[in-house]
Amino acid sequence: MSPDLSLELCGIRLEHPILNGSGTFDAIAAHRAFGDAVDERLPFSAYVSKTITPERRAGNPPPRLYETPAGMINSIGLPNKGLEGFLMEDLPDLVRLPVPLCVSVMAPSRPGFAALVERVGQRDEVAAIEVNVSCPNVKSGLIVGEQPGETLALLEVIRPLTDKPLIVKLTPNCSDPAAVARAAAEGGADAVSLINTLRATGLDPTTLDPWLGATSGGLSGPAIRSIALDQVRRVVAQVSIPVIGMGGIETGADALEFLALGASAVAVGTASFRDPAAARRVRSELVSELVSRGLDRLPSPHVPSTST
Amino acid sequence: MSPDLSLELCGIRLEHPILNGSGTFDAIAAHRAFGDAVDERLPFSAYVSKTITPERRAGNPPPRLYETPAGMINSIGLPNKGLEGFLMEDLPDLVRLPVPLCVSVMAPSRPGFAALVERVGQRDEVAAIEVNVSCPNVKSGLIVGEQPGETLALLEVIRPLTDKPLIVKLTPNCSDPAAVARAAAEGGADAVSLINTLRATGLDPTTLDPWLGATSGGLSGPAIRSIALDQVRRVVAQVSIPVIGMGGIETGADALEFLALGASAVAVGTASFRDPAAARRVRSELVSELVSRGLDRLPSPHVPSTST
Amino acid sequence: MTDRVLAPFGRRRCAVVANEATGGYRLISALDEGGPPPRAGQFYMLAGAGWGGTGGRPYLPRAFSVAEAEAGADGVRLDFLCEAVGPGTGVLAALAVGDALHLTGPLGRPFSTPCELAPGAAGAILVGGGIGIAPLAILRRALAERGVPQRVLLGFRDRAHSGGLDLFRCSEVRTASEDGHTGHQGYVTDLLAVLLEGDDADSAAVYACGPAAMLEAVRELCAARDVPAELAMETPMACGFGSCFGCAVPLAGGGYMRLCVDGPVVRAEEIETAMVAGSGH
Amino acid sequence: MTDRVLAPFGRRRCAVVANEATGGYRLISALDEGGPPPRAGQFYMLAGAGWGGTGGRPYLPRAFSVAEAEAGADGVRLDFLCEAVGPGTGVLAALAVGDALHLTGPLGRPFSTPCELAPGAAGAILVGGGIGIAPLAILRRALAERGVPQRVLLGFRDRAHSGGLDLFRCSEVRTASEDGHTGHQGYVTDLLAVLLEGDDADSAAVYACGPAAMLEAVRELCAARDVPAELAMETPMACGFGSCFGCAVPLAGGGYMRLCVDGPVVRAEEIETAMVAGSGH
Ligand SMILES: Cc1cc2nc3c(=O)[nH]c(=O)nc-3n(C[C@H](O)[C@H](O)[C@H](O)COP(=O)(O)OP(=O)(O)OC[C@H]3O[C@@H](n4cnc5c(N)ncnc54)[C@H](O)[C@@H]3O)c2cc1C
Ligand SMILES: Cc1cc2nc3c(=O)[nH]c(=O)nc-3n(C[C@H](O)[C@H](O)[C@H](O)COP(=O)(O)OP(=O)(O)OC[C@H]3O[C@@H](n4cnc5c(N)ncnc54)[C@H](O)[C@@H]3O)c2cc1C
Ligand SMILES: Cc1cc2nc3c(=O)[nH]c(=O)nc-3n(C[C@H](O)[C@H](O)[C@H](O)COP(=O)(O)O)c2cc1C
Ligand SMILES: Cc1cc2nc3c(=O)[nH]c(=O)nc-3n(C[C@H](O)[C@H](O)[C@H](O)COP(=O)(O)O)c2cc1C
Ligand code: FES
Ligand code: FES
Repeated sequence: MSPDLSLELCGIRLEHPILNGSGTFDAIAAHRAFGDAVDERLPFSAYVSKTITPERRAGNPPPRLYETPAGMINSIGLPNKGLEGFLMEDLPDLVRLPVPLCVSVMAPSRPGFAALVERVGQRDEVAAIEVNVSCPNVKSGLIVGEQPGETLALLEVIRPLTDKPLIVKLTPNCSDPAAVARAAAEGGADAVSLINTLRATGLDPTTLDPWLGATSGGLSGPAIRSIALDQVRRVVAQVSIPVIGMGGIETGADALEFLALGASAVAVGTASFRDPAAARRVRSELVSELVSRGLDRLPSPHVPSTST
Repeated sequence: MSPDLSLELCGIRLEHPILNGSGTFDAIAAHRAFGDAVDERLPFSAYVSKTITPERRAGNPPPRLYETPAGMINSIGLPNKGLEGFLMEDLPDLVRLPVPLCVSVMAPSRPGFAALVERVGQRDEVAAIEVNVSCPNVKSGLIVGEQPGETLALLEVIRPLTDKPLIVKLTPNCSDPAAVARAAAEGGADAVSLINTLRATGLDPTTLDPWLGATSGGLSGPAIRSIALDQVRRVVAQVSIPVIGMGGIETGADALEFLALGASAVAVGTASFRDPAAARRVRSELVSELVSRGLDRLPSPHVPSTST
Repeated sequence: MTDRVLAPFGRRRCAVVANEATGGYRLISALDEGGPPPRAGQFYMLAGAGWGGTGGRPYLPRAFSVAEAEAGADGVRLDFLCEAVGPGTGVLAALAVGDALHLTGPLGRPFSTPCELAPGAAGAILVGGGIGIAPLAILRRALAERGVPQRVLLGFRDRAHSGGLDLFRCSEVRTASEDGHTGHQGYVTDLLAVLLEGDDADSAAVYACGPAAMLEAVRELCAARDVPAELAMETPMACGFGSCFGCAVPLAGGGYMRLCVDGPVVRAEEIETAMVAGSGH
Repeated sequence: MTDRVLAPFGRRRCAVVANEATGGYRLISALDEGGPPPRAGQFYMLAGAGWGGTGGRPYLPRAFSVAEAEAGADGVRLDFLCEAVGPGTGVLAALAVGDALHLTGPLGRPFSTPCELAPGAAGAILVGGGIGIAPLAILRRALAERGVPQRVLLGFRDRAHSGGLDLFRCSEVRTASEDGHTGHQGYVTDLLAVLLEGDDADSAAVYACGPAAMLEAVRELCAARDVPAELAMETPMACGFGSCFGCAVPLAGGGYMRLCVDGPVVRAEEIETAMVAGSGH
C-alpha cells in the first residue's frame, strides 16, 4: 500500500508535502511551453507564485544567471506586473491550476506590504499569502527579514488585514533565523518558509569583473542544502507553527531529510530548472523512501515544547 | 619573466599571497607524514596555526566530518593543547618553518582573549595574531564576530596588549560582515580575514538523525566560494585595511578572483585536504593566469575611498 | 507566426546514437522516443547523466538549437551541433554512442515563413555565424520543402571555429571566414551587404543566427534597408521554459523579454539590441 | 614499533593498470612511479580525476589500506581492494585501465611485528572481516618473509560481501561466513575464540581489521586473555595527514587520537572502544 502523503498545512488540505519555491516555476510560462500537461500533472500540491510587488518591475539588467559548483546564482530582481497587473492578468490564469494558490508578496515599506496583503487577501482564489521579507525597509534601511523587530512590526501591520494564512519566508543571510521566525510567530504568522537564497557573486572569468548585471545575487541549489537543513533544524526547535523547508532539494531522500528534521512540507526550487517535472520524481522517490523504511505516512512535524 | 607575486601584508614581507586557512594544515602532523619536505616546500607564504584557546580542549565527539555537494561540513571543535601547551610544545616546533608565523586565537571571554594576545604577542617567533571571533562571549551570550559592537569592544581590550599585527577572522554567519569589519578596523585591527565556515548540518542517510557528533558544524569548500567572494567584495569596499580572502579556493583562477576583488592575500583551506600540496598548484596556476593576462604583478588591492 | 511545437512536460532520457567531429564542432545525434518533431528555430535543454564534474559544474542543463530532425519509426532523430566552450558543452561533446542524453523540448518560438514576416517577402536569406549555423540547417530544409527560394551565407572565424557544413549539403552555400580558409575573407555580413544591395532586398526575409556582434550587424543592415529579419539569439538559460526569468533580453520598448519563451527567434525590431551582456563566448 | 614509511609531499597521479572483480569487491591496481613501497597497515588517500559527480560528491579523497605492493623497475604496483558503498568508492570501482588515480601516501602507522608487540609473541593470528581483509594480505606476506608463523582467519557476511581471497593464495586460510557460503557458518571471531582457547594465546599476537563490531569483539577476546593485539581501524577521513582533526578516535585515557597519523593501526589497549561513531557501513 502506498504511504499517505497528505497533510494539512495552515488549515489547507494538501495531497502531498511538495510545493514549489517562489520564483522557480512559472505555471503560465510553462503552459506556453508544455501546454495543458502542466496543469494536469502539476507536480506541486500547492502553487506558490513568483513574488509580486506593489508596482510593476522590469527586473535587473542581464546577465542574471551564474552557475557555481553544485548550484547557481540568480539576480533576477523580481520582475513582475505589479499588484494590479497580477490581479487582472495573472490571477485569472492561475485559477485553472488544480491546487491551492499561494501568492508571494514583497514591498519596500509597511504600507506597501499592507496594500498587497489586503488586496490579495480579498481574492477567493487565493488560499494563502507568502510574505517575502528579504527586502530592505525603505524607511529604516534595515532588511526586514534580518531583524526580529522589523519582522514583528511588519506582522503587526499586516496580520489584522486578512484571515488568510500568512507564511513568512525567512532570509538565510542573518545570524539567527530562528529569532526572526519567533518574531514572525509572535506576530501571528501561520507558518514560516526557508531558506531563501544566500548572497553570492561570481566573476566573469575573462574580465574578472562581477558577471551579474546587478553585481551580486542569491545562491541556490545543492550547494546550500546543508545550510538550509541547519536553519530548518534551528527554526523548528523554536517555533510551534509549521515550517516549510527548502534549499537544494533534488531527490526524495533530500525531501525526507527536511521532513525528518521537523519541516511540515518542502519546496523544490532550482531542481525544477534541470527538469520541469523534477518535483514529480522527488515525490515518487519520497514514497519509495517511506516504503523502504516501512513507514505508511510522513514523519510527524516536530512541535517543540517551548513554543512561543 | 615570471610575475612578481611578493607583497607586504601588515608590514610583513611575503613571497606570494597564498596562506593556509587556520585549522586546515597542521605542519607538525604533516611533518610526521611527509618528513622534511613539508618544511622545505611549504606551499604557504605564511603559516597560520590552528586556533588555540586558553585551556586545552579535546574537541567534539565524532563523527566530525560530513561530505556535501562540492564541500564538507566539519564539527572539529577546536581541539588544541591550550595556551601553555601550545607555547611549550608546538611553538618551538613551528619555528623550523621557513615562513612568518601567525597564531590564531579564540577565547570565550575578553580576559581570555587578552591573555592569549598578550602571551602570544610576547613571543618573537610570532609575526602576527589572528583573532578568531566566531565564539560566543560567555558573558553576553552574543557571538562576538556577529556583532560590530562586541567586536569593537574586544579590539579595545586586546589592541593595547601587543604591537604585533592583529588580523580579525570574520564569521560569514551574519547579515552584515562589512559592518563587523568596519568595527574591527575602528578597533585597530591591521587586517581582516574571511570567510570562516557557514553553519550547516547533515543527516545520517540511514537513521535520519544528525550525523555529526556535535549536531551541526561549518561548511567549507567550493560550495561556499561564491558566498565568500561576495562577502570579500563587500568588506573590501568598506575598510581600508588589507583583506585576506578565502572560501573554496581550489585553483589559481579562484585565487585570482579574490585578488581581483581587492583581497590582498588569499588562503587555501579545504583544498589542502584533497592534496596536501594544493596551494603549490594554486600558486603556479596563479602565475600562469597572470602571464596569460600579460600582468607582471598581482592586481593592486582595492583601497576604498571611504575608509574608516 | 509559425506556431511553436509543445514539449512533453518533464525531461526525458534519450540515447546518443552518433557523435562525430565536424570541423571544430561535434555533431551529436540522439533518438527521441518521447517527443514530437521540432520546428526550425526551436531548442532543447540538454544534459548528460547526473550533474557535477571537475569543478562541480555543469549543474544546469544547456540550451541547444536543433540543427536537424528526422522522424522515423523509432522516434525522432535529433541532431545538435556542439562547440565545446566550457563544462556544459564539454560534457555533451564527450558523450559516447549509447550514453544517456537528458533533454527537455522542443522549446521556444520557431522561425516564421518569409510571408509571415512580410507579405512581399518571397525568398529567404539565411545568415549563420560559427556554431550559429545550427538552426539554419533545419530552417533551410523546412523552407526548401515549402519551395521557398533561398540563399545561405555562412561565416566562420577560422578553421577551428567551423564545421557542420555537411548539414547544408544539398544547397548552394556561400561562405566567409575571417582567416580566409574558406570563401570570402572577411565577415559573413559583407556577403549579406552585397546581397541586400542587389534586388533581393525587396523580396527577401533575412534569418540570422550567430555571435551577438554578427546579429547586431545583421539587424542594422536590415533596418537600414527595411528588410524583415528574424534573429535566433542566445543568452545563458537556467530553465528554458520561462520559469527562472534569467534569459532577459532588452525589448525595444523598454523592459525585457524572456528569450526562452518569447524567443529564441525574435523579430529584429522587437529588441533593443542583439548585444546582450553575457551571451558571448 | 615498525617505522612508518614517509609519503612524498603532495598527491600524485598514477595510472590504473588493472581493475578486476573479486567476489563482491574490486581489486584495483595502480603503478606508483613516485612513491616508496609502503609498510603493511599503511593507507593511501585515493581520488579519481577531478571531483564531483552525480549529486556533487565525492569531493574529498577516500582512505584505502594498501592490500599488496610490489616494487618493480617502473615503480611500485599498489593493489587496493575496494567495496563500492557510496559515491567515493563508486568512482574508484569504475576506473578503467589507463585512467588516472590520484593518490597521497603511504600514510599512517603500520603494523608492528609480534615481538614488538610482546616479547613472548612469536606467531601471528590475522583476523579479517569483509573488506577489512585488505591490509592483512600485505601483512601476511611481510610476516611470512620474516618467517613469522601465522594463522589467517577471514570472515564475510555473505557472498556479495566477500572477495579478495586470492591475495592470500599461498597461505592456509580459515574462513567464516554469516550465510555459510564458505567455511564456518558464523562470525570470524568464533574461530578466533577457539584459537585463543588453545595454546596460541600465550605466544601469539593478533592483528585485526574489519567492521567496528568485529574489532570490538576481537579487542574484548584479546583483553580477556591478555593477548597483545593491533587493530587497523577506519573512520571517515578528510585529509589523511593529520590536518583536519576529523578522524577522532576516543583514547582509553580520555581525549582523542587522530586515526590518520596516530593510526590507522592502533594497539587494542590504546583506545576506549573500536565502535567509533560514523565508521560503519
Ligand atoms: C537558444 C540557444 C541555442 C543554443 N544553441 C547552441 C548550439 O546549437 N550549439 C552550441 O554549441 N551552443 C549553443 N548554445 C550555446 C550554449 O548553450 C552555450 O555555449 C553553453 O551554455 C555554454 O555552456 P558551457 O558550460 O560549455 O560554458 P560556460 O562556461 O557556461 O560558458 C562559456 C561562456 O559562454 C557564454 N555563455 C554561457 N552560457 C551561454 C548560453 N546559454 N548562450 C550563449 N552563451 C553562453 C558566456 O559568455 C560564458 O562565459 C545555444 C544557446 C541558446 C540560448
Ligand atoms: C584507513 C582506512 C582504510 C580503508 N581501507 C579501505 C579499503 O581497503 N577498501 C575499502 O573499500 N574501503 C576502505 N576504507 C573505507 C573507505 O574509505 C570508505 O568506505 C569510503 O570512504 C566510503 O566512501 P563512499 O563515498 O563510497 O561512501 P560514503 O557515502 O561516504 O559512506 C558510506 C558509509 O560508510 C561510512 N564511511 C564513510 N567514510 C568512511 C571511512 N573513511 N571509513 C569507514 N567508513 C566510512 C559511513 O557510515 C557512511 O555512511 C578505509 C577507510 C580508512 C579510514
Ligand atoms: C531564479 C530564482 C528566482 C527566485 N525568485 C524568488 C522569488 O521571487 N521570491 C522568493 O521568495 N524566492 C525566490 N527564490 C528563492 C526560492 O524560492 C528558494 O527559496 C531558493 O531558491 C532555495 O531553494 P532551491 O535551492 O531549491 O532553489 C528564487 C530562486 C531562484 C533560483
Ligand atoms: C576542518 C576545518 C577546521 C578548521 N579550523 C579552523 C580553526 O581552527 N580556526 C579558524 O579560524 N578557522 C578554521 N577553519 C576555517 C578555515 O580556516 C576557512 O576559513 C574555511 O574553511 C573556508 O575556506 P576553505 O573553503 O578554503 O576551507 C577550519 C576549516 C576546516 C574545514
Ligand atoms: S531560461 Fe529560465 S526563464 Fe528563460
Ligand atoms: S583525516 Fe584529517 S586529521 Fe586525520
